Amino acid sequence: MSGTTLFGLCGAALVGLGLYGLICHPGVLRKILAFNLIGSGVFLLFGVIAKRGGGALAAAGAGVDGDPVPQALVITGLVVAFAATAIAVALLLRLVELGGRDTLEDEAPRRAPPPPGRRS
Amino acid sequence: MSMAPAVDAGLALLILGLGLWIIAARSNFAAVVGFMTYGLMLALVWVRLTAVDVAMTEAALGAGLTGVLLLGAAARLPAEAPGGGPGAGLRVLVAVLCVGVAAALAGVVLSLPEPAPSLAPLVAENLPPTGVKNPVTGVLLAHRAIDTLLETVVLIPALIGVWALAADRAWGARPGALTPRPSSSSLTLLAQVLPPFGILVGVHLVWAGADEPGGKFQGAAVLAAMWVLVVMAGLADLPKVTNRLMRYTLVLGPLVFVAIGLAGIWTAGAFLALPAGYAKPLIVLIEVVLTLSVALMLGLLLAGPPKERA
Amino acid sequence: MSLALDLFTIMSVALGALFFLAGTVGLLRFPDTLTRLHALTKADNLGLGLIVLGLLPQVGSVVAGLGLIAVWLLALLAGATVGQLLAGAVPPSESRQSHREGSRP
Amino acid sequence: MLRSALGRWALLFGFWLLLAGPWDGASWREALPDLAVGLLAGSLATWVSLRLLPPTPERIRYGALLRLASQFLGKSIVAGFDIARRAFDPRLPLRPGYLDYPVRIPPSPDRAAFGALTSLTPGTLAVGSDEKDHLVYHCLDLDQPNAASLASDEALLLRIRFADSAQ
Repeated sequence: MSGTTLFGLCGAALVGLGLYGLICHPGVLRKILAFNLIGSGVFLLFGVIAKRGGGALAAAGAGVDGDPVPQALVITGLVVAFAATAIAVALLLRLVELGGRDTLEDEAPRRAPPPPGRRS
Repeated sequence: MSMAPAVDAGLALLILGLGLWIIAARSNFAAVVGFMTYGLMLALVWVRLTAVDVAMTEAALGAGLTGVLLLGAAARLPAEAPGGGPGAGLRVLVAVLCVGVAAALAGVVLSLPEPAPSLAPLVAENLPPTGVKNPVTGVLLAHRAIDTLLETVVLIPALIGVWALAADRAWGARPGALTPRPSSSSLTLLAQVLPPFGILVGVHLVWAGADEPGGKFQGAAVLAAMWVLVVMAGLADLPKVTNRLMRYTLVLGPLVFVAIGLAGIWTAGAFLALPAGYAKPLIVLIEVVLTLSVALMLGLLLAGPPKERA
Repeated sequence: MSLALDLFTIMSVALGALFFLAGTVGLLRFPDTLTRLHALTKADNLGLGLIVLGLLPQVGSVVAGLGLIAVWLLALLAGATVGQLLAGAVPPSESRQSHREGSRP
Repeated sequence: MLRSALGRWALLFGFWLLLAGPWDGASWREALPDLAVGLLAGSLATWVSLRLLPPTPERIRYGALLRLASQFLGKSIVAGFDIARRAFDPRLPLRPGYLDYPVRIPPSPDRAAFGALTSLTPGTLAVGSDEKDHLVYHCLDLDQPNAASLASDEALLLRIRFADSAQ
């Protein structure tokens, strides 16, 4: 198996892993992290497609490393992912500031007032 | 090159291990540190996929700035991840679902068409008229300019969204998430010595980005990082969110981009088209003003909503 | 001549890698955060220096060589300052307590 | 002031040349835009550098600077070997502990540089400063002459700057 395919499978696994974390983790910060994991898995799939496109060309002697269109899309995606993460973090910190909670569980305010370190 | 498959396999294992760590780690802090390491390793994967532009963006934005953002958040939250969440049965169900999604994607990866479809020959054919030698920059600014315009514009609503979360009485104050650390001489030294070199690296990334790997996003991320370093060392203050000069700089890049794009309707026959012969200088102009605006936006996104200082 | 230079490169890079290994072994074996920071800052600094030294004869131009040295100097600056920052972030009460016991003969 | 501004500008422009060059086979006409951008970026970086780290009126003894650099190079090599010896030794010979060092350099970038340099010399790592304005060091082995080593580095660093009597 070529390294490119390997990284493609890796990206697929990361999407699954991130999806699990996004659904199962009660903590919002961890959900944000898991969401970023899904994003990077998808970007990796784009990267694999870009590399394959370049490989076919290199065989034809075009002298291009990779397909620049998916690569440019990934750069765009990374910037947007950063912006989305910044908003999510700001929302989370505001949520904690107002309610003392850092989960999206039911309304029952389990952690307010938050006894530090104790888990419910 | 006989080492390459082993390196690839090692990298893939490392990435998956770190991904597991990010999901499974007990404390928020450990998960965030894992995420930063993961970003750096991912940058190496991008190098292996011959996408050096993406590798730089991943290292600077994905690992660096996102890491700082999340570390700051982790420091303001309780150390332990909160308990709760779905019960064991539901977790198994979710796990099965996620394995299914991953397996479907893996199936797609394994059954990608041969030979691979590619837009690269089209780009290579149409690159010379732009005068740019880096195909990724060419795509970003000439062929898919509308994407690039929208993505720089999308940073502005993101910033407005972050600012909108300020408490009412804090409006008009300075952003509050990057509180200067209690004076530490080593941080001060780093913030005094490093930024001049960082500025040169950032300018070089933007300038060389037309012909070599690099570009405005990578350069802007480096410049933003230097700014954040200086602010965290307490050597400079962030501008108030009502500062006019800062606001003009924020919109300068997108405005110039739109203006040149509109001018393209008359000079080149289409919105965002660049007139023949002037493509390269116009691309450089757009890159320079966008770098300024994007660096400012990235830094302000890190700095968070305005907050009253005690 | 070129054989001697190649040998020098191999020796120097291998030695540098050995120091990275030493730093990693120290990271794993040393008892607490502060001693581990010692291992990382000092061993990695020398390891990177040796690798740069070994690569110098292999680069074609003076500019590229100076570039390698600049990389080493920047890594040195980062290592020295970030090491101190991390050390300063270790809660003093906790670490000092454990050390006061350890430091008595 | 002008002297250090020019010196820094030369250093930063040199760094730009490292980043942008070498222009193998390119005519000077092709390299010219690169150089022009470099001049501008170098000036901007110099301005930032002067803002962040204002130059001091003292002059510099280059001999002392060179001696400090060579001593530091030697010591950092010893530091690496020292770590390797301790890490690979099965008995793990460590005797860690804290050391309060009554530093003579006043709080300044020089003192920060002293902290950074001594963090790379064998067995010492600057941790912070205490109430009495002593530097607190963490030492890997309290049996080593840590304080003496610090004092010798400090003496060399203090010799580098001297007030210019002509001014």
